[in-house]
Amino acid sequence: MPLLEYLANGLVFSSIIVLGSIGLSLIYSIAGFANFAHGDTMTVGAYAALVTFGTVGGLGGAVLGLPYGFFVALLVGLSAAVVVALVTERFVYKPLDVGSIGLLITSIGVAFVYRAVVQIRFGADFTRYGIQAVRPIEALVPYGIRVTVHDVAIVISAFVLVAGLHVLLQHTDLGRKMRAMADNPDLARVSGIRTNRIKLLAWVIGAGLAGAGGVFLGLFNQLAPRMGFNLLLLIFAAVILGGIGSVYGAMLGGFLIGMINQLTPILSDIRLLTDFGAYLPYVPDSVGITIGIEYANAIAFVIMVAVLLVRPNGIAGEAV
Amino acid sequence: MSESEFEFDDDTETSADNVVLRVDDLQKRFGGLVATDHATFEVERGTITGLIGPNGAGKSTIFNLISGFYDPDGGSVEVNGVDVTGAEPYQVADHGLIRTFQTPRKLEGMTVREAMLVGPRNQPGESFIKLFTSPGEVGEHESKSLADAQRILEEFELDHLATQPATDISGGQMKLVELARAMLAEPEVLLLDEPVAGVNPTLRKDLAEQIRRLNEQGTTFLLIEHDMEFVMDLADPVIVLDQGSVLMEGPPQRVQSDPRVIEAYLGGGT
Amino acid sequence: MADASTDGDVPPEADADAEDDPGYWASLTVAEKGVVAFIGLFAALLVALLVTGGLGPAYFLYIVGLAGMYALLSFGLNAQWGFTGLINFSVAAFFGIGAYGAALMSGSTSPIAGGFNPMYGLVVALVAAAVLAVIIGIPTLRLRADYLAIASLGLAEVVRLVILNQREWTNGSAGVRGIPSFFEGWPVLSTFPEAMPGLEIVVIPGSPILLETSFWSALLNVALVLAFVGVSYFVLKRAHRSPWGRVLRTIRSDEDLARALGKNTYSFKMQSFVLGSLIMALAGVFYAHLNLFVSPGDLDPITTFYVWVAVILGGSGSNRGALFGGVLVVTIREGTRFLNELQVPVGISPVRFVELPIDPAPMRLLLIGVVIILVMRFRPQGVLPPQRELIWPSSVDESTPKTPKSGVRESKAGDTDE
Amino acid sequence: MSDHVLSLSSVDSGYGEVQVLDDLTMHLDAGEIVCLVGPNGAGKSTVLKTAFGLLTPWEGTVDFHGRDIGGMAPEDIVREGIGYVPQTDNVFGSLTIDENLRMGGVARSEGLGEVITELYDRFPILDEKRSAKARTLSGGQRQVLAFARALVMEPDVLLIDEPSAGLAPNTADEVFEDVVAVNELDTAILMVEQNATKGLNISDRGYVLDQGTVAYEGTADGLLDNEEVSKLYLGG
Repeated sequence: MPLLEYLANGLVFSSIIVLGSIGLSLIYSIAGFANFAHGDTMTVGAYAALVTFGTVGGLGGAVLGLPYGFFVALLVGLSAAVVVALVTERFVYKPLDVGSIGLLITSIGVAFVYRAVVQIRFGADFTRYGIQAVRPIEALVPYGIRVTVHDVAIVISAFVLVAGLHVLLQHTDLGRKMRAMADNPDLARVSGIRTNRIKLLAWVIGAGLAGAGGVFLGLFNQLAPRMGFNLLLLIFAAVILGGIGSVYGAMLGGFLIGMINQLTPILSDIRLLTDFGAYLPYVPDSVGITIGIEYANAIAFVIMVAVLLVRPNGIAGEAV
Repeated sequence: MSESEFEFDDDTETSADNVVLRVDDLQKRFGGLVATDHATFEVERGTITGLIGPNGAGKSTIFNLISGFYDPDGGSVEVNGVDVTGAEPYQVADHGLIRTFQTPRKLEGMTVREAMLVGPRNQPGESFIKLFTSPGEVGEHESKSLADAQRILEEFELDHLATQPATDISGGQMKLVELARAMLAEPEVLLLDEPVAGVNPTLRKDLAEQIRRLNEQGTTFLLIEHDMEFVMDLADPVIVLDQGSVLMEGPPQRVQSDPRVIEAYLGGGT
Repeated sequence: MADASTDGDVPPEADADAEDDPGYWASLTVAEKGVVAFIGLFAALLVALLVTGGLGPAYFLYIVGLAGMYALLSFGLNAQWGFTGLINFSVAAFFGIGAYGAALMSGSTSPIAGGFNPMYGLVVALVAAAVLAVIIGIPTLRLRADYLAIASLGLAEVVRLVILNQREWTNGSAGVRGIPSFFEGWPVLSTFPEAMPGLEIVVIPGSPILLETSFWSALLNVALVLAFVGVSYFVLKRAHRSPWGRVLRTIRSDEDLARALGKNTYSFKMQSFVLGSLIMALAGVFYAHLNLFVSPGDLDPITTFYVWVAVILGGSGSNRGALFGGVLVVTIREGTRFLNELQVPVGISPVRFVELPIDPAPMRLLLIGVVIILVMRFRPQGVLPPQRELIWPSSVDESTPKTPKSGVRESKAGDTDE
Repeated sequence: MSDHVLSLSSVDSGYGEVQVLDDLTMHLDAGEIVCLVGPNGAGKSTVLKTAFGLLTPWEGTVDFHGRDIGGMAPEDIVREGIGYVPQTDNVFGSLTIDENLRMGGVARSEGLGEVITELYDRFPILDEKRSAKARTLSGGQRQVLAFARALVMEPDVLLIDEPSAGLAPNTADEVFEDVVAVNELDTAILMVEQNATKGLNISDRGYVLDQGTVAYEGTADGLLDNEEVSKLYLGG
């Protein structure tokens, strides 16, 4: 029964999606638009880590099968994503005089620029960090769970980052200011909150989490210029599922979408539209859709749309 | 209005003849908040009925429920004797009920005249097919609409604004344009949501006169208004809403002197 | 149509202007002048390239065909986003459905049908696109604008995945080959390219321009796309300035207002969505018969964003803007190919290209990205935004007794009818 | 130069390209309540927005305690000692009452707890609902919270935009009483009010604005008694 393994993989993949979706949701509620460059911000983080790891390499000992150098690379990847996002905010979004839809469209242009630059520098092919692959954790194999210590590291890191954000939002003045600004930016300004700083902070946190998510995505799968863009739709699905603009909804949505995505193999025995060819001329009788893993993303989108039909504001559906 | 639009069952219910809008036991909840709590009232044909009540009494919610913008949790709405509970706004409009909004809605990139032309209902030119199968009919109707729009703008003394961009006129003028446009839809009953909120005293008088004039020509009005002077002067009867249900209704003098109303709403100052 | 001169109370300067009859050029806005100048220069450049042999005539016509295709896609998106404000990020899906509908009906390697007259392919493609539009529209058209963007992008991805993975329907990544020309089976036209003699035109001695069979078949393609573009432009122009179009513009500005005035906005949005999707599918049908090969790569989301660039560049809500934007995007797309390539690509369509020293894909991506950012920064309303009062043409003159004292911003006197 | 707390001199201002204020001059003295009345579109709210840095004056000066604050950002003007209560959306609906008040004091370096405690004493209705989300408050209670939020900074001047907008008449009366109570804390108040008569009734002085400039000025009673003003602007 591979179910446990799927669940374990789901947990790992969810961690990455959650890192992406929190940032997307935060930027939506504070900067006020759906940022289509968010996926490519993850790519930037991953490639920055690739370059760093190539330079610092093994660097001393290792934690959870990951050399210290990897954590240096993680920090650099995270920081690179933050820097790139801040530069973009300053020179692209800030001078714009358009509404939220205009910003959305602009962010697509930004996404293309990020991706094009990565592709021009690194080529379109897949690549990996030079980290030795590790064997699944022995103790869990008897239960049918094949996860590596790297996977565990991803989950733990994501958990630490998310818990940190929760403490920040709920128990610090900075977090309250962020919530105030998400609630009513004009009033926040009138109350004396330096809203430009809060907006920058949202970009820092959002892009930082995305950068970290990108680094982990590279570790979980591999790196490619399209990696972030390909994940973007899943992240959007997660954010919408949780209720766009709600950070806690994004966590829940990210968890669900990650799980659903990795649990798709369970569905592979199901055939849709089986034999429907028998009712149509010229169509072979055997035609039908088998839900294979190639439809993992498609299922997430279909679920997203189905949720929107029933609950237009998502599952959580409340601001921050 | 074309006769065919109203061949429903207004013959079967003779008592409905005089009642153009009937709200029966209407309920609406938002989460834990009860916005409309078993509200029941009727609007008689030919009246200007005022709907007043403290802030949060659920006046706008009732408008949204009647006009089809919200679905009620219980109760029913009848327009012209036809049950329109849970119907879409355009279906409610089909039975002769049109509404306006509290904040004037401006149409980007349109002139006032174009914005007016959205008003007439069932224009043949609104059918994509007819644009190609019977362009003559479309053109004829469009000419008629244009002439009607021009006439109504003149009646409202707004014709000098006809070719101004709709985004360039003042909020008060927009309120008048909205009323004028709603008239192009030839409503039997018109719901006005705070028609004079944010309108200066001079335009306020214009609006009152226009409403009275249109009422004399046969349009029934239901209006929400906070300006007591305006509503008490214009409306009869007045319905008082409190906490989502009808506190009382009656002629303005009786409402103004009712102790319950003073307690809940008017206070000592007025 | 300077009816300003018929009006007595215009200020003297305006009268003088009207009497001078400034002519077409002076009546244009700055942006319009720029566009006309650009088109003139561009045409001159193309002619120069053609004459000097820098551009093969068949390839030139292929580019014209592509430009027509992008113009169609831009029209389709303009009918959705420009008219109604629907953010459709599934342009590539409708384009793909059109292309696959045509290919699967007429292509010789089609796993389903194949070998039918392309006219059947056209009909099937349009029906399939309409059905898909309704299926995508039902859940998404009730949503907020940015939700529609995300949902439509997701659903487009579902369509792409199905076409990529359902090999027994679509051949999967192998694509469909052996698609005939659109006029296959038609009298006269089907044999027209072969029947035409090869011509050799010498403008500059030593570099003759050869007009061969490939040229004549490309010419037919251009005629086909011009017909598609012409019909679409006519339909959209009429629709845009009709009461129907007015309701769409009201929805774009304020949907609740349209609802309150008794318009069935969901139905109008659906009509606009289906109409746009049909035009996009038409572009796909044309593409299948231009390229004679379709593959899942044609459904890449990048196509969607090319078209978005065309529409926002041209000016949302403006048909001539969409036309201009479509042409410009092909220039960018093919220009990046062209810049990296010194040899002229030759061959019967599909035109094949030599392997390039630099991958043009990321360059193109970069360029498109930069163009989007620059347009939103410096001219968010696009180059040719709609600017005239849109009222059914025949009604304006007879029903308006007075000449506008001041028209819509940027509009010109007497320009309510072009 | 003068003992005006706040003064606007020959100010032109507006939105984008549209000019609203035209050579407007007015002032506010310590401890006063001054009411701005006039027809819609006369520029009443624009005066407050220009004084508070939400709009930058095109011409002229905005003087606070002898210092030109024209064009300073609102978040800095708050720190100078001016508070602003917008007409609508003037509370953070998804934050608790307590959090709303804390947001009012983000610019305070010390004494936040004490000020908030004082405000709770003064407005018991807020005390009762400390940890309730602000969106659960009624219209009148919201207005009180909005005042209290602005008072956390203990401003010398409070700018209030249409305190009675959208309120039932008796609630509006209560809110006007609160305005007077706030004024008694030594806070000068510049208020815009659509209901001119009620607004002037609680004010010391008033300005009648028309087309972006001052048409009449005087004591509140004087304006109320002025027949011309009453006929043209007060709807009497």
